[in-house]
Amino acid sequence: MYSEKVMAHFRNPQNVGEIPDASGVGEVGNVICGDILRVYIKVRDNVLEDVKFMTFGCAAAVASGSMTTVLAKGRTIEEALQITKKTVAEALGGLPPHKRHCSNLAADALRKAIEDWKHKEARTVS
Amino acid sequence: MYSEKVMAHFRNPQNVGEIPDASGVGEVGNVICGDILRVYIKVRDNVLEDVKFMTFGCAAAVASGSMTTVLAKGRTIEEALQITKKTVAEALGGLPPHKRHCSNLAADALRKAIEDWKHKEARTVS
Amino acid sequence: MRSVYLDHAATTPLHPEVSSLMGEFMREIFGNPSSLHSFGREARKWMEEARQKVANLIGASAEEIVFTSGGTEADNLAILGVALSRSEKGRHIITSSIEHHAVLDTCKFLAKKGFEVTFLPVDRYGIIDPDDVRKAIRKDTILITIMHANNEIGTIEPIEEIGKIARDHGIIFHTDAVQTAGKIPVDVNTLNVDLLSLSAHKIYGPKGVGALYVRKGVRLEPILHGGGQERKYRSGTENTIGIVGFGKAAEIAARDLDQEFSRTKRLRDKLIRGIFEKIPDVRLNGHLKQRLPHNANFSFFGVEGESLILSLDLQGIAASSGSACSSRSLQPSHVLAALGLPYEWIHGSVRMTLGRTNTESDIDYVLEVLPDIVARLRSFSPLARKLQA
Amino acid sequence: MRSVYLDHAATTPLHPEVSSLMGEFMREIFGNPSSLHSFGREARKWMEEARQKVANLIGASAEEIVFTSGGTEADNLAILGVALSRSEKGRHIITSSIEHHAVLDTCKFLAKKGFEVTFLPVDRYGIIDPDDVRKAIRKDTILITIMHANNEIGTIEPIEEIGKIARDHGIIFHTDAVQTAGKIPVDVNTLNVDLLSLSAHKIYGPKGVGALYVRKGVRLEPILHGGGQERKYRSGTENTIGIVGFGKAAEIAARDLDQEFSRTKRLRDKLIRGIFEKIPDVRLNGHLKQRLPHNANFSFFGVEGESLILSLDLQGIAASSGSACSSRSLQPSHVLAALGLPYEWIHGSVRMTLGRTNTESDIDYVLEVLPDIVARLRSFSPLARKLQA
Ligand SMILES: Cc1ncc(COP(=O)(O)O)c(C=O)c1O
Ligand SMILES: Cc1ncc(COP(=O)(O)O)c(C=O)c1O
Repeated sequence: MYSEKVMAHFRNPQNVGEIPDASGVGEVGNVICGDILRVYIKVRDNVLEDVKFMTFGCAAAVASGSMTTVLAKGRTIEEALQITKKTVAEALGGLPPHKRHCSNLAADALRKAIEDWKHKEARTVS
Repeated sequence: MYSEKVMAHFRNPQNVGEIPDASGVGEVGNVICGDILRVYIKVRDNVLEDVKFMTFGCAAAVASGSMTTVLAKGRTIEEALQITKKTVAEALGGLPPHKRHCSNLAADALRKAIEDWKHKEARTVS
Repeated sequence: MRSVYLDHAATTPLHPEVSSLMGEFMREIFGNPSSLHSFGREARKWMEEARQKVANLIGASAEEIVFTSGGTEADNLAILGVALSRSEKGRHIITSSIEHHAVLDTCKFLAKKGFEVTFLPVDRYGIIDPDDVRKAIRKDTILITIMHANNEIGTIEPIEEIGKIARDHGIIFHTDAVQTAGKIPVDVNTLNVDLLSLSAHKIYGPKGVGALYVRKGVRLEPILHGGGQERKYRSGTENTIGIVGFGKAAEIAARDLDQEFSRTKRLRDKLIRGIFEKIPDVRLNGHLKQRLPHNANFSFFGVEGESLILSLDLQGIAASSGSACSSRSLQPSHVLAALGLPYEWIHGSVRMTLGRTNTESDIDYVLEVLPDIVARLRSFSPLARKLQA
Repeated sequence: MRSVYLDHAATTPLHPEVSSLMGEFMREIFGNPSSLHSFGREARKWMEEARQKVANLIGASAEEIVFTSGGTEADNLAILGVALSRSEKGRHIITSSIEHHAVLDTCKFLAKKGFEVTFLPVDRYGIIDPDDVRKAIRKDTILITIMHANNEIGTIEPIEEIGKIARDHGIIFHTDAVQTAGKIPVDVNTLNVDLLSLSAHKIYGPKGVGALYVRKGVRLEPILHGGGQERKYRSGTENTIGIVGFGKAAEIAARDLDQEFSRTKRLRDKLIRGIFEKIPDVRLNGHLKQRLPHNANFSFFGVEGESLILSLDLQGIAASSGSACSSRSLQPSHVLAALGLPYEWIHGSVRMTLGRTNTESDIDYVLEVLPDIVARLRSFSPLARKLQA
């Protein structure tokens, strides 16, 4: 069902955990559909110095969380905003059709985390 | 499907053929349902001296024709009239349910042959 | 005693490669293909390989194959599935009067439920005129279902032409290819069909497994509800052992098609010639040329079919008949009736269908034994006497 | 790596006696049971022997057994067959909210076609109250269909009592015994049922074959139309290899029932005890006592089921889950939802079902491996953190 890459990331997910002093946090999904994914980012000089995720979700959710953090870490905010569900799915060697939508949440969570950071920044600046 | 006895009579039917100078002939069945059975009798002194049959029909028809002639031969008219479909089926060790009606025609043909004979007798006598 | 099987249209033995693969599979793999774990994934892998092989046999792609419990279910799914999904668009169905009961009785069921069904006639060889199809089409026609070749008389229908007509009118077209796939070339694109039924046990695969080809884009309501297997077209845990056997059988059928075609045709032609030489008052039912290579269907005047079948059986020869007595319903063959054959001839019909199990000497044996059997049965047949008179 | 199969409710491997009989049969016998000749008669003989064995398993007589392509078709035939034959009498059906999809989705299909269906609730252990059945009965109720035991949580329903109520009201009663036959005693007379579904692959027989018990005198319309096999209840050439395997499996299941009951129950209880000892925040779903002997169904808070299943799979352990992600429809288990379980717990459910393949050391292995898996998944679960907070 799952590609080799998905299983590799599921077996050994990268960047799991929380960032206690995160610059931004984004959460998507809900407990009814059964996938929740939270992304933490640490931003310095417009660069994602650190990215971590936590998930309650299936293998696809775990793998897409892992892949997204790998893709995002070290990138500029602008670069990170280019990461989409499609980018993540492709980097994972594809996802089963019925898993494409609800389990591939990490790119959305990342975007939310960036928004959260921007929001906070705006408040700090003003 | 068929009992041993049915198959024995089918393999080796008794009293097949015509009686050229028959005292009576009875035919039942029709070509649409696919079973035709004709019984010839030779009557002397109220006794069925000879009984023969011809059939276009399935194994059940052949066997019931054969068994009926065996049961009837040498009997008085009164005795022969006691022979029913049921008698024949029982003597054959039973017939498959769906074959009981249309393929077990010989007792009826025998009765018709006897009626034919009676009819002729009546005409001869009168 | 010699044993000669001449009933390959009724069913076939497993090809040795099929039984050996099924044996291997059933001892080693048992997972439920719907299960996530390795047992399930392994079973699914085998099943998907089989699906590809079945697809290859008919020029389809694997996603277009829906496995069923046999040809009967495939026919039911095609017809009821279209009827359920398109009843809003119309309630008229076109079929022929010589379809297999799986099609015929399903159409009759729908006729009782408010659908209208046109049963097209055939000519005396069993051929359906595409023009009749064209004329039967109405605004509310939702389905045309015409068999590829008939199971009793082997007549091959002009499916390609009928398919074109259906397509021109935007009507879904189903064909029952249970008797043709693996025997003559079958390609869903050449034939212009949207739905096509298959059955494994006619091509040296197991009984109880078949498939419906469903062209991409054709909508169909399921007839079995439940777990949503087979992409929701057909619920129920899959007959994995059977499916694996079906796949192998399809692969072999495709591989050996040409060779088996010529081989059975040569033997069949020898059988027909021999019977006509040795037995009087016989006719060959069906078309002489537009015919499956392995099918012969005779009528022996004055002889009842079941008696003939059982007499042959006593000599070790297996054949079948369209006589009423040979069927549980006690109805004579609707196919032979549709040809306009008189009842005497219908009841005296015998179908001999050749296949892999047959050799030249099988045919010699039949030609040696059959004339005496026919003569014996005629000797006490009131009908045969009539003919002689 | 060790391989531990804990998904016997999904499917079971063939019993060696079953595969060896199927192997023998499939190499030697191939006739179509409908054929008149010796090939056909021989196949029929085997099939009828199997029918008797299946009948014996449930205290029925052979003529009351209709072979189908599995439990799903048996359920569909029961429900649609009654609906089709009794729709003039009424259009109300009573079922439960925890039926297998083969029952549930068939009832929902009928609901779309103008029938009314009452889906009875269950208590938090999954038990249906017979009083609820009684109260739901209406003048136009034509069918009650309640499963014997649930496939996910193993809860055994009070079928005997419900059967009495149905009988008192002259309503046809169907039970899905796919999960119970061969596992706990099943007798159609004790249970007061008119129709009962079986599936071979849950009792170490092949997938793709099942049966519907139809009590003498109960009328039923067929759902597959065609050649009129199975006394017209179910058309289609019979899956003879599968049926022969089913017969053998039924025979063995009856023979070994008591022994397997105790053996699996002992192992299952050890598993439950061990898990509760070693893992925090876990619950057992279903009833503690009124439960199939081989079923355990846990929920691990904060852990998503599919991840758990795949993690177990990586350690060679096969289990299943009621989580949405483990199903193609992405719907979480309707059974666990009907128990009133919160979604967090539903998504964290794991079903482990024991059977012949399991030994004591299998359980030890699971108890060794599972705690770490749960801990690992919880380590990055936002829900688990919540619980700890
Ligand atoms: C033309 C045709 N259609 C359908 C069927 C039914 O297929 P099955 O025997 O797999 O149910 C058969 C064979 O019996 C057939 O010959
Ligand atoms: C309770 C129940 N009913 C019906 C079925 C369906 O039976 P089958 O898998 O043979 O289609 C199953 C198993 O999947 C089941 O557990």
